[in-house]
Amino acid sequence: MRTLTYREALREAMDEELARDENVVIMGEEVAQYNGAYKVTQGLWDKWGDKRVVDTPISEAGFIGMGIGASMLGVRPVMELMFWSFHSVAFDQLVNNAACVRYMSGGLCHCPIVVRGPANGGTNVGATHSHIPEGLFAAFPGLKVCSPATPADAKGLMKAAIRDNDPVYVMENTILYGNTGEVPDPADGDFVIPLGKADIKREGKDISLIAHGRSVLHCLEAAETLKAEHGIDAEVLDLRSIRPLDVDAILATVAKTHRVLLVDESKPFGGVSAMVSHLIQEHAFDELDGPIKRVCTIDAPAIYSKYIENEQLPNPRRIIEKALTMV
Amino acid sequence: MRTLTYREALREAMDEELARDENVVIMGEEVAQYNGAYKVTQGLWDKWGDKRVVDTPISEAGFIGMGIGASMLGVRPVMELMFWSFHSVAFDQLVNNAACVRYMSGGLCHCPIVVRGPANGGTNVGATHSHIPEGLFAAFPGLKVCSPATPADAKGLMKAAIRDNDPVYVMENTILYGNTGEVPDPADGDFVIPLGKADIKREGKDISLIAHGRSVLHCLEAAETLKAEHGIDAEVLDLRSIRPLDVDAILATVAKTHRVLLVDESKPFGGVSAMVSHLIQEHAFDELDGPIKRVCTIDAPAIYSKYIENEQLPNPRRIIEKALTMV
Amino acid sequence: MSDLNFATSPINQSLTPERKIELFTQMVRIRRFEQAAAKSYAAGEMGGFLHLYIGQESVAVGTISLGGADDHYITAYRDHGHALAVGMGMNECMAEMYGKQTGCSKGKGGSMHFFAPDKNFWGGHGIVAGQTPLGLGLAFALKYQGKDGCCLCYLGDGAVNQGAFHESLNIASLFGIPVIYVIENNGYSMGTSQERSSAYTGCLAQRAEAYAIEWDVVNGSDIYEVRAKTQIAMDRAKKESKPTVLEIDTYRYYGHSVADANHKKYRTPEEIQNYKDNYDPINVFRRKLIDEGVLTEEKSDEIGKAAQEEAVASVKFAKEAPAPTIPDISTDVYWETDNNTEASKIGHHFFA
Amino acid sequence: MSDLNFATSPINQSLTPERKIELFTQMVRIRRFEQAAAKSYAAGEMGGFLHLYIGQESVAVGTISLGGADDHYITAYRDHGHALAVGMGMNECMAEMYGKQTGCSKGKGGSMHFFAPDKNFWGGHGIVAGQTPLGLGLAFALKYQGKDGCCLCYLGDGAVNQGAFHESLNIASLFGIPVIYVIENNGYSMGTSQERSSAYTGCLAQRAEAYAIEWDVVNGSDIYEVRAKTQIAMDRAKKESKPTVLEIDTYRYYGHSVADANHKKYRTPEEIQNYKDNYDPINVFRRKLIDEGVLTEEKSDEIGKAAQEEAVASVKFAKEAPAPTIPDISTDVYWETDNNTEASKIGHHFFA
Ligand SMILES: Cc1ncc(C[n+]2csc(CCOP(=O)(O)OP(=O)(O)O)c2C)c(N)n1
Ligand SMILES: Cc1ncc(C[n+]2csc(CCOP(=O)(O)OP(=O)(O)O)c2C)c(N)n1
Ligand SMILES: [Mg+2]
Ligand SMILES: [Mg+2]
Repeated sequence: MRTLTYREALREAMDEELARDENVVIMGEEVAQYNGAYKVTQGLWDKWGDKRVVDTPISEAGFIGMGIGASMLGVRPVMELMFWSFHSVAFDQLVNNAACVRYMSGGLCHCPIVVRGPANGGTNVGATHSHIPEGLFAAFPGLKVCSPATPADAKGLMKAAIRDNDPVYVMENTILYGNTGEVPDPADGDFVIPLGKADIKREGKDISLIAHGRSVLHCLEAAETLKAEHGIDAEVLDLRSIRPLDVDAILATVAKTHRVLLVDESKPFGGVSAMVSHLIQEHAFDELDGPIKRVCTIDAPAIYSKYIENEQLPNPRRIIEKALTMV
Repeated sequence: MRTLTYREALREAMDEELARDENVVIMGEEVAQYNGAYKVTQGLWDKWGDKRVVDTPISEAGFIGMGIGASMLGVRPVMELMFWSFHSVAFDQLVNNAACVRYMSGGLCHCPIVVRGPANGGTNVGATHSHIPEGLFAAFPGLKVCSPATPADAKGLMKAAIRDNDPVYVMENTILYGNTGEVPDPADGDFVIPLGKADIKREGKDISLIAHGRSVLHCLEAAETLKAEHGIDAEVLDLRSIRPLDVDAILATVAKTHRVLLVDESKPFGGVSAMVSHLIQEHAFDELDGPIKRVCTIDAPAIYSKYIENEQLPNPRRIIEKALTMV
Repeated sequence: MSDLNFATSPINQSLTPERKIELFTQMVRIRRFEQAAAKSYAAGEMGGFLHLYIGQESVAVGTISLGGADDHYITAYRDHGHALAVGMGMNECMAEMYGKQTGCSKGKGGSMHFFAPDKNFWGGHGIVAGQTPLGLGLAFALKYQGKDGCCLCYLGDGAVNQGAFHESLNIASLFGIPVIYVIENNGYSMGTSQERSSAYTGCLAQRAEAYAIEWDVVNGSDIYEVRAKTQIAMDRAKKESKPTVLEIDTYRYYGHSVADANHKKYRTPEEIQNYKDNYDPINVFRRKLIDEGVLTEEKSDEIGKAAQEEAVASVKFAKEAPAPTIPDISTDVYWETDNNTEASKIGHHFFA
Repeated sequence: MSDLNFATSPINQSLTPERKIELFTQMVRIRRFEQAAAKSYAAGEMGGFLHLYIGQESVAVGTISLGGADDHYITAYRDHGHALAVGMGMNECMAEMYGKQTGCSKGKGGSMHFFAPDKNFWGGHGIVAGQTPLGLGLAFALKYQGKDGCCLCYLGDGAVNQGAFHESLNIASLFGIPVIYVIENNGYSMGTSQERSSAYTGCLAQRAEAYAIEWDVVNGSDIYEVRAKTQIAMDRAKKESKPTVLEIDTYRYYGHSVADANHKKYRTPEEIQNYKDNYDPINVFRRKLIDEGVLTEEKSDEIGKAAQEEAVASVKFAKEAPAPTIPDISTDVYWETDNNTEASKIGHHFFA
């Protein structure tokens, strides 16, 4: 199969959906003429022109709200936040207008909007630029959230997100943009990965490592070491989609391994992992051989120093150390 | 002991701190001349004047940010959000500037600011005005969050919050403002309740009901019925402070009753309760006789209809029903 | 206030007597509807807030009277006037305030959240100025889809101090978006007068100037003026694809919401009385129509009576309507689950 | 650009030759410091972003040169110039970019987050315009505490389109806050020219007008003009407790950040060269000082060489400095826990 980078996979998804539906419009800061701060939208403005690929001023509340308003009339905006961290200046639009307008209207409106961009630490850009808001937004009923870890998932989930008739927030990762992976050829048919379906990225029987986004890759790396050096056979479940959430897949892996380590780039108070932990103990209490553990980002604002930021984040070493305390 | 309303208790706390420290300044929409949308600041402008009690325009990002900036120079703003729900338009200031500026400066700054206001459902004001953001803000290291349930706690925690040298977000409740309770007389000494100390509001041995804010009162009411009608002796632990969190008190009640029902006005994905659930199963796994359960707000934006909103929220009936499935 | 006679401007001269009566009737209906709602609210029959539009009727009726098939509307929480002006029925509106299943938003939105997308009305929004980027987006969509329409986006005098409004102005001008921001300046944001909430030189609309946006100030007590000046803005939106900011001076007789008992403290009873006596948009229009020979005192009374009866009937309708049930809490969250699509069957959308 | 000779304005005439040399030296030091940083960055020795101030040195140096004991400063992420201008040392700044313990923010903030409260410098802020309400607050505090000072709050030309800035303008005017917003207009926000990001008539500072705030446009290539016009604003702040918006026209030679490889696509090389040749603030000032007989070519070269050596030494200092350790991650989160107070011992402040 052909390989693409994660970045190219996202771009291909947008390009295909631009072709498929004339209501799809790409918007955001520097997405058009500059080709995107991280080059995800490279070439799309050249190909699709001013109408379909639109540069916006630095006014996230204004332009995200504009996208939400346009979506109520059937436009399907795919909006880039240069960093998902900039949600902080558009929060009202993101959690009130997008999430609640359908409900408050008794179902008379809906908002087929996608908001996308990178949401990760690890690039030494400091506390305000390194928020990990998957859990934050998944907490709002009315919103959907996904977080792909591989190029194929990036393409498939992005296409599902654009076609979805509810607001979907796609959390990408600057560190993954350059990663390569196999992605089905468009010639072989439309490639869409539905929201709400987790994916076992590695089979195992001794312990379940449950994660999403870049943490999945850390889990896979840790699993190799656990196997090679400790004979521990870890299963790695990639949630992919946070809301809807594949609770069945979570419970299935727990029933298989009886030990759970959640890996979550979020800060420890809350995050996706606190919710998954609660769900597991509630619905699979008797399946657990011991407490559910987590590896999260160390509980402080994101540190800048490149010498230490990777230690603040989940990483294979921290995952292995924690796993070894459990089996 | 004398009794005060929750509203009066908050006001007395602010009044005493205005007297104690000339850097304390009350700010917010309608807090001065109008005496506060919910009359919490009634009379303070008359008594303290324009300098100490300041009306602001409807510009939450602007005035909250202004308060944070002023706090870096030693002013101690106590800022009202007319509803905590309006955090959405000031989110950047609340989670980046207040929470991170100390860290990003390597400890050179700090922000002794209090942001306060009601954070609750139950008053038929619809989805955008009924957010319950305790868990949301507690997720940000650098912030502190508390949520008093009684007049005495309201006064004591507010005074602690104002004296604290870190940003403290006090989550009040419009429905509690009129409740009365005993509050120590100022003549008997300075009454401060430290952040980070939970309070057993009712002793029991069969099940622990853990809650904060108005849910504590629902738990107490449910506990009476559980006792009277079912002979179940429920302990009610009021967290009071969400961050810092009294983990020891939580683990102690679990060790006593071995059964835990968390009651949280938050939406079910996340919230304070998901975190408390994770902490309990992690640190008291062997103490649990069964899964930790929760009663949260039913998972949808807040409904307006007064016929049904109380059913969406935690209430004594829902608590009792859930508790009965557990013992 | 201006001395020009806007009755003679073409857009008003083109009004038939029947249409004039219709506009008058709409204003009267809004007032009677809200008076009935205020009574129900006082009787404890409604929850939440009740923000009355009484005194401002000419703004919604005058502006919306100009709208065509592709013109759209969005406003803040003080939304009853706009709702009736776009053609929503009293029954569904009253039932909404009563929190009933047959309310326009099924009892989920309440007084602040009336919606009728089929009538191009997109709410009813509770966060001050939160609707201003949405209005921009509605107009963006019209332009994107090549429709010959514009969006009228209403906001209050206090709302101009929210950042989202300014971000919207810049984008509207930069992108050439056919949106008209209508500042309904009733002089107060809750208990705060314009002087205490806003820094300005001449007026609030002037903030548009530095964004290269045209603006105007309108005497809201004269529906003819409202129509004449709004028409200019709508022409600009449709023919030039350019935004406008209109500041329409108006007044609310009641408190910020019905719960606002302070409202005679932050303004004098004389001020209120003066407006009622001299600038009430319904009275002003009635007098004009009588002078024009279009309306008689008797006809006016009849209209008032009919509106009153319609309002009373809507209260009855609302009272008798069924309340939502617990399962209703969980619908209208996601389009996909409501429509039972394939996508809705994958994964858990809801949690407990 | 203006023809007036600002060298003769009183605030500049009062400058001693030594002080003039000092200002010149500061500008040169900023440039050399950043050139050294750019080299280290290119060598992969730093993480994150690096936003160079080169081309804009007159703004920070000129404005801050006017500051007294109670004047305070806050800016965005392009903060190296302001940091050195307030008197921070190259070592602590370079070490910060290297992510070292001896950095001004202990390696926790990086290039975007230099702080020196002891020198009245409050950062270094990464969220576009997020610092504008903070600057308002600093100035609020000065007024509240009766200090004879003001706050200079810097922002970019792209930042004027963030709502928080407009909210700040309104409050500043309404409350009479001694804040001066300095728009450092370098013509671009990342790859977007002023024309593509902002709607305006004459200039960006004009947005102040509708808030009844005084404003002015300043030729940033002339440090005398920067000082003369900023002094007027500072006098207004201190004597009248009124805000000002100054738009200082300037230019950045490098890309938005060093990682911005596109920067010759969104503007022509000729445009960059023209600025360097004709408007470079260091060259312009050097020529003036030479004409004035205050500076010689040799002295100028000496200053450049000394600055260069200082910068090189700071790189050495930074490289040799210790990196933070894992326990360092958990300090500087809460004042109370850092100071081991009673309050810090109650409850869990941190989670795992
Ligand atoms: C962001 C936000 N802040 C505060 C409020 C509370 N609030 C609701 S209406 C209002 C006053 C608004 O005044 P104005 O814009 O003049 O509109 P009017 O009520 O006069 O129609 C306030 C402060 C809110 N709903 N949203
Ligand atoms: C809220 C927010 N949106 C976007 C960004 C990304 N960003 C950083 S700087 C910048 C351009 C700012 O341009 P300008 O204000 O002109 O300042 P300059 O870089 O020219 O100094 C952008 C888009 C950000 N940091 N914060
Ligand atoms: Mg008003
Ligand atoms: Mg710029």
